[in-house]
Amino acid sequence: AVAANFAGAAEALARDYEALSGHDIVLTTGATGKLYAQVAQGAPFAIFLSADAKTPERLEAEGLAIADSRFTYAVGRLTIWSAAVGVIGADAAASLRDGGVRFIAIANPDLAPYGVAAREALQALGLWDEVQPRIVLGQNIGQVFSLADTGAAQAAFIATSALDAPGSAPRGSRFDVPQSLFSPILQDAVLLNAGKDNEAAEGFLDYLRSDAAKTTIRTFGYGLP
Amino acid sequence: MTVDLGPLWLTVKLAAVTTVLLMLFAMPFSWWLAHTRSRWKPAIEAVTALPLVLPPTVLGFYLLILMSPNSTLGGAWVSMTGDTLTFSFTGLVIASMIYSLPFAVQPLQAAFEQAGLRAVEAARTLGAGPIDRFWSVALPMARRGLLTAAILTFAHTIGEFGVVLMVGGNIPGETKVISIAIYEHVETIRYAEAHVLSAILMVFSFMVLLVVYVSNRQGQVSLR
Amino acid sequence: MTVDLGPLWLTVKLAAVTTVLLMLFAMPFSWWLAHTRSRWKPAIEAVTALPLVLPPTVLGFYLLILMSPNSTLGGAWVSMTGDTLTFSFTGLVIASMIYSLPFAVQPLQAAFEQAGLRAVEAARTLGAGPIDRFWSVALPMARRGLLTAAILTFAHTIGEFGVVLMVGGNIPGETKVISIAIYEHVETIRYAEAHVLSAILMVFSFMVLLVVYVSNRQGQVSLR
Amino acid sequence: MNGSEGLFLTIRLARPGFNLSVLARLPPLGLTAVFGRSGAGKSTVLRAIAGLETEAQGEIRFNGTVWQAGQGRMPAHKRRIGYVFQDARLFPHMSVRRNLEYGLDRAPRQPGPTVEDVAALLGIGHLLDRRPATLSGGEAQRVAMGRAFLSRPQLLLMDEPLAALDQPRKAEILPYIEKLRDVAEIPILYVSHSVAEVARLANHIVLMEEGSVVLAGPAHTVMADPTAAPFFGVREAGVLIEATIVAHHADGLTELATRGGPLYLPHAGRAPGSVIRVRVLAQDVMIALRKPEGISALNVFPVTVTRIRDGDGPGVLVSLASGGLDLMARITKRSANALGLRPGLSCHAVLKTVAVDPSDIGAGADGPTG
Amino acid sequence: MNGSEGLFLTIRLARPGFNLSVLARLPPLGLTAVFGRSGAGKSTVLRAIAGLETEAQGEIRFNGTVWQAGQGRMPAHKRRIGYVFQDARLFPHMSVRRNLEYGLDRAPRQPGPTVEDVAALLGIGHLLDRRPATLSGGEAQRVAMGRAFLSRPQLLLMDEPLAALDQPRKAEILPYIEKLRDVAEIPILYVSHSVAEVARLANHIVLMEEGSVVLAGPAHTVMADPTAAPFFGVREAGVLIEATIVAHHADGLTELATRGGPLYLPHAGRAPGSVIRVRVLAQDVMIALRKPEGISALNVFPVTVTRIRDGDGPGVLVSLASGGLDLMARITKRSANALGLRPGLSCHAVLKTVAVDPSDIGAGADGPTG
Ligand SMILES: Nc1ncnc2c1ncn2[C@@H]1O[C@H](COP(=O)(O)OP(=O)(O)OP(=O)(O)O)[C@@H](O)[C@H]1O
Ligand SMILES: Nc1ncnc2c1ncn2[C@@H]1O[C@H](COP(=O)(O)OP(=O)(O)OP(=O)(O)O)[C@@H](O)[C@H]1O
Ligand SMILES: [Mg+2]
Ligand SMILES: [Mg+2]
Repeated sequence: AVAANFAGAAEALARDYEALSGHDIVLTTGATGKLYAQVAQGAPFAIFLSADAKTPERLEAEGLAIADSRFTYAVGRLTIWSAAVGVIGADAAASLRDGGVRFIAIANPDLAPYGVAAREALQALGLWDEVQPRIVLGQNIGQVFSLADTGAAQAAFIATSALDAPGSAPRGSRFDVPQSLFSPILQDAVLLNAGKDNEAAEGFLDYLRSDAAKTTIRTFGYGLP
Repeated sequence: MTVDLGPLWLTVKLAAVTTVLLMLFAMPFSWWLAHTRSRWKPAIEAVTALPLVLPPTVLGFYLLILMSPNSTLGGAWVSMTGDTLTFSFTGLVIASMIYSLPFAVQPLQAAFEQAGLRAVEAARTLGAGPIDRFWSVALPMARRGLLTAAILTFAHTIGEFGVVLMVGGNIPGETKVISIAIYEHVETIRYAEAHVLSAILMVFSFMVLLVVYVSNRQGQVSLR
Repeated sequence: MTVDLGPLWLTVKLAAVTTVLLMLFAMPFSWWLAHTRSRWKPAIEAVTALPLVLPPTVLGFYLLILMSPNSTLGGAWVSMTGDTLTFSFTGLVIASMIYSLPFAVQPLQAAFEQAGLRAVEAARTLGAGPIDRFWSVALPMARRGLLTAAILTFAHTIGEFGVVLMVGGNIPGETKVISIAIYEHVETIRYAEAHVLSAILMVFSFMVLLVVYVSNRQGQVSLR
Repeated sequence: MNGSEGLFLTIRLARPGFNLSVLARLPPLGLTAVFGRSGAGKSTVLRAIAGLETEAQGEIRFNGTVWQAGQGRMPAHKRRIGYVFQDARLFPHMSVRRNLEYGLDRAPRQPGPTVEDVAALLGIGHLLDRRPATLSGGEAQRVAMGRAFLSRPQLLLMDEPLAALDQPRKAEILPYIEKLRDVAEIPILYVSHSVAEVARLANHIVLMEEGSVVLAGPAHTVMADPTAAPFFGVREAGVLIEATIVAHHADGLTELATRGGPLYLPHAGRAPGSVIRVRVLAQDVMIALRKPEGISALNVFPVTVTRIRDGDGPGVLVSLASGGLDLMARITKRSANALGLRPGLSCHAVLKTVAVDPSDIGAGADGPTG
Repeated sequence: MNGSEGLFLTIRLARPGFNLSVLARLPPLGLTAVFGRSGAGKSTVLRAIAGLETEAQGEIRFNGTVWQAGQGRMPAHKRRIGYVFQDARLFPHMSVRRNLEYGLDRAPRQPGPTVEDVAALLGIGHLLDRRPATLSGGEAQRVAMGRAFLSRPQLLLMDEPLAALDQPRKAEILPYIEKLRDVAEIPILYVSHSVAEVARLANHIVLMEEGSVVLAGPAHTVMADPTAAPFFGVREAGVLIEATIVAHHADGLTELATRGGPLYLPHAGRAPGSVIRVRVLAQDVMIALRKPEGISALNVFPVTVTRIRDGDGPGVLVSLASGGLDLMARITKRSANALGLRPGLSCHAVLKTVAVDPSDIGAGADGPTG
């Protein structure tokens, strides 16, 4: 079970791991909250690659996951992006204040860690109260990207990974938000009860921590712990 | 635990406006579909059902493209009204209407086809023009189909949020409907709030539907 | 870019099975609703429309709880069949049937109510028992409503994924239907794949609906 | 008549502004005409007998089988009835042929008319592949009749079956109904507003008014009852007489023997020796003091005046007896005075031969009724 | 008659197995009866005139207004017609009152009968708050008639309006139709299978067979035409004669003057001086060589035999002339031989007074037609 934002990277990782080990990995993607509900209702998932740190912690606390199997496999990075060229400049705050930016899309802070990060970044830039009426929310980072990509929102706080996946051509204008402006977006992995004593599952978790995997994760636009 | 009822009223407003406007469009359109002899009829009927087959968020995605200020339609709207179609209540209504179109057209068309034209012919001989006899005879006789269309549209607009989420941008007070609020609670594992909001929504909807069905029963007429 | 068509066939299978099973249930149930004089009728009618007002994912959430092996129902199923109801095709079918219930019942009930009982009475005097006259007279006369019900159910099962995603768990080959695949592509920003799959889905659905409507036209009978 | 044979009814049904309360015992054979004004409750009675009026209270028995008693009801589809509704009620989604076959397919296999027989009789053979929506009013009604005939019924309920048909078509169908009544021995309940039809077909008549039966009995009794006159209209008063066919003459006339003497009629179409029923309208009978000579009327009976009844208007109804034969004559008061008519007077009844309409000649006596 | 007045039709309509081709010119006033067998195309013609048959080709003009020509059509709702359909077609979702008001509300404000007038006439006053589904067959048909009457029509199209009604009810409604025809001067096209109705009401008759008009003309001409006999049936052959009311006598008889001499009838209900129309059936006329004495028939005319026609069967039809009055007698061949009838022979026609049914007395002559 993989959080949607990590789906692309997870596929690449799974492919590599399969080649390496001969095990078959079946990926299921979805929103973190939905996956949690399914796990809680007995879904046959072995591993959970969450988009946050909170949910794996909770799974562990509720005895749905193997104790102490939790670790951070990736750290999310944040980018302010516009589908149009020249909208976002080096002075991100000024760009966002510009009248041409009618709507700013961020992920819903209640739902997505990227939303919390976007809010923190805006607060750090001293813009939060000012841009409040122009904010529109996406349920997850994929939707936020859609809102900006279609031009409905002229700027968006998206995951850097959405732009930097291998094969995607650079478009529009962007500003990568410095890590200092928001608390780190830790994405944790955990071994679920269904994956207990599952060789392939444990092997995959080990692989995630390998250097080869770390390189792949980085190429998809994520940071590392 | 705080339960914000704002989204409920927004939802009801959206559902009501969508239902009324969609019915106004669907009534003449379904009538035409029911009685046209055009060779294009089956194709038009098939197209009418299509909004259903795309997943709501995906349909929302395409509607977003269609209505964004960069598009012809969205751009024209901005230059006409000064406001964008996306992220506005108007945009939500349009998107909901498109998505609910099959629910309105299908039952109405079926009712018009089934009612036949005998009584409408009688109305013609009694001096009723096309619009007159549509309102005074055809529509009341297709009343049960109208009710079905309205209920499906209303209930569906209350419950569906994929399209709304995409086109509306989930702005509190403006485009954040109750279904999104419940969804958020489920996603963030705040099940208690989700249960309460769901219960409120269910009870409210049940009451509305019950009133509709009870009054329908009273006004019911055997059409035999 | 690889386009996996597996989800399409799974979707068609799910939609077909759901439609057939739901129709089999909805036909007698709608007939009963259309002609019962029970005082509970309006309440039952309102309940029947309720699956629509909950957001699909939320409804899916409750169905998930209901069908999970920890629940009475889900547990019983496991001990009976050895398999879980959740995350299985069977579970999907049940969930889709519940969600699409209003689309099947509402138009059918409307058609039965509108058709009246005159011809059915004639069938009674000609020696046709209740089941016989239902199949030979009532149902064919409500044909247009049956068609509407089937089309709405079919199209809606193709397009909806909220419930399916929740209950089915998006397992390739088992519960990963095309709407989820498209949704995933959009969510994971692989728009090209999404466009292709959407186009395939639309064209396929259009063809199916066109065939249905054309053949409906040929078999059409004036009921006047 | 066996006590349990025939149709026994006690039905009560209350509707706002209308109360049905019918108690009747109908003979197990023959045709019973239900006659009454629009809204009298005729269709409702037929519906109750068929088991279609779920709110009807009371008891219904047919040939010893209980169809309804207390809360118990035999379902309509088990009653083996053929119902011709006032509106045709064809199945719109089936061809005419499938409509005709509908009841046949569901009836016990037993000999009886085929679809082709009935289609030919009713003149709907060319319509078999058509849909009901394309039929004319009379065509639809004929198909509905055929559908009921074909369902091998044990009781026929016919609600104004011939109202939408032209005279020639009626003349074709009436003998078939008579055949069902007499040969197939299917009892028939027949609602009609046409006195001519009733007079020709009915063995038994039930008169209804405002939900109740006001008069019921054998046809000849009811038709001769003055209470019934307003139902039938002045012009239709008359008597039904029984006669035996003696011979068919070469000039097309049939000679009949009646209890009052020989009677000449247009060709009656039955074998000599058969007993037939002839309706003689009061208005077709003239009275002459002396036996008239040199006139075109062939039937002249010596009679005695038995009774003179004043009607409304300028007419009087004179009852005449000739041996065992009763006749009625409707003449003007002026004539009655001029002729000095009084009970006991001997005179002659003059009956124009052709005044007896062939369609007023029914087969057989109302035997099963009596 | 002005060239552009009246209803002018040339309609063609092809259906599988049925071809309608009607060319007719109907008078601007009076009632035209459309008569023909079931399936002859009567309803189709009415529907075409009303503008309901979109596939009908040809031309329709009414009182100088073009209703249809080439591709041009005046919409049905602008034609100001009142249509009584063969099936009632009431609006099921409206009360009887709202049904009645429907056409009235949409008609130009002009004087005419009110809902109450029409409800009283048709005996539906107690049904005003009911829904059509609860009406009996005849009640529904009466409401449909009322609805058409109230729509202030300029042309009435009536498709078997009285078929579902009992005799007394018919007798109440017929005079009203006559009033519409004569007083309100609304032309009426009237489909009926009842010869009695047609004979009473029609100024003009159109006979249809298999989609075509086989005979059309003034009522007296058509009714006396032998071609028409099979349509009407043997019993209905007769003549229509015009007579002027001379006096109403105390004994209830009305004395009429005809071109052949005085005629006595039951009370005819019109003022002395009025011209009325009387139908005398051939079968109600007897022939006597000498003037008969001491018989109950009051009307005896000296006549001359003008023609003797053989019919099928045992009867002959004898045409008789008395001054300007034509009569027909239907007698047996045997009698004709016994009396030695031949053209030119002088004899007496005996007509039983009451053989003339009050319902055969129509008001007015077929003046507008002639
Ligand atoms: N639901 C109802 N409420 C009130 N009155 C009703 C209802 N249904 C029928 N009636 C009345 O019952 C009476 C009898 O109806 P029924 O159909 O038996 O008459 P009918 O004798 O067949 O008349 P017709 O010759 O006109 O067909 C009518 O006066 C009708 O108005
Ligand atoms: N769609 C159709 N296809 C073929 N024939 C048709 C169609 N519609 C009507 N007809 C035929 O047209 C003929 C005329 O019908 P119409 O209703 O005018 O008859 P009608 O003279 O009014 O008869 P009735 O006295 O039985 O009412 C009928 O024989 C009918 O079967
Ligand atoms: Mg009736
Ligand atoms: Mg007709």
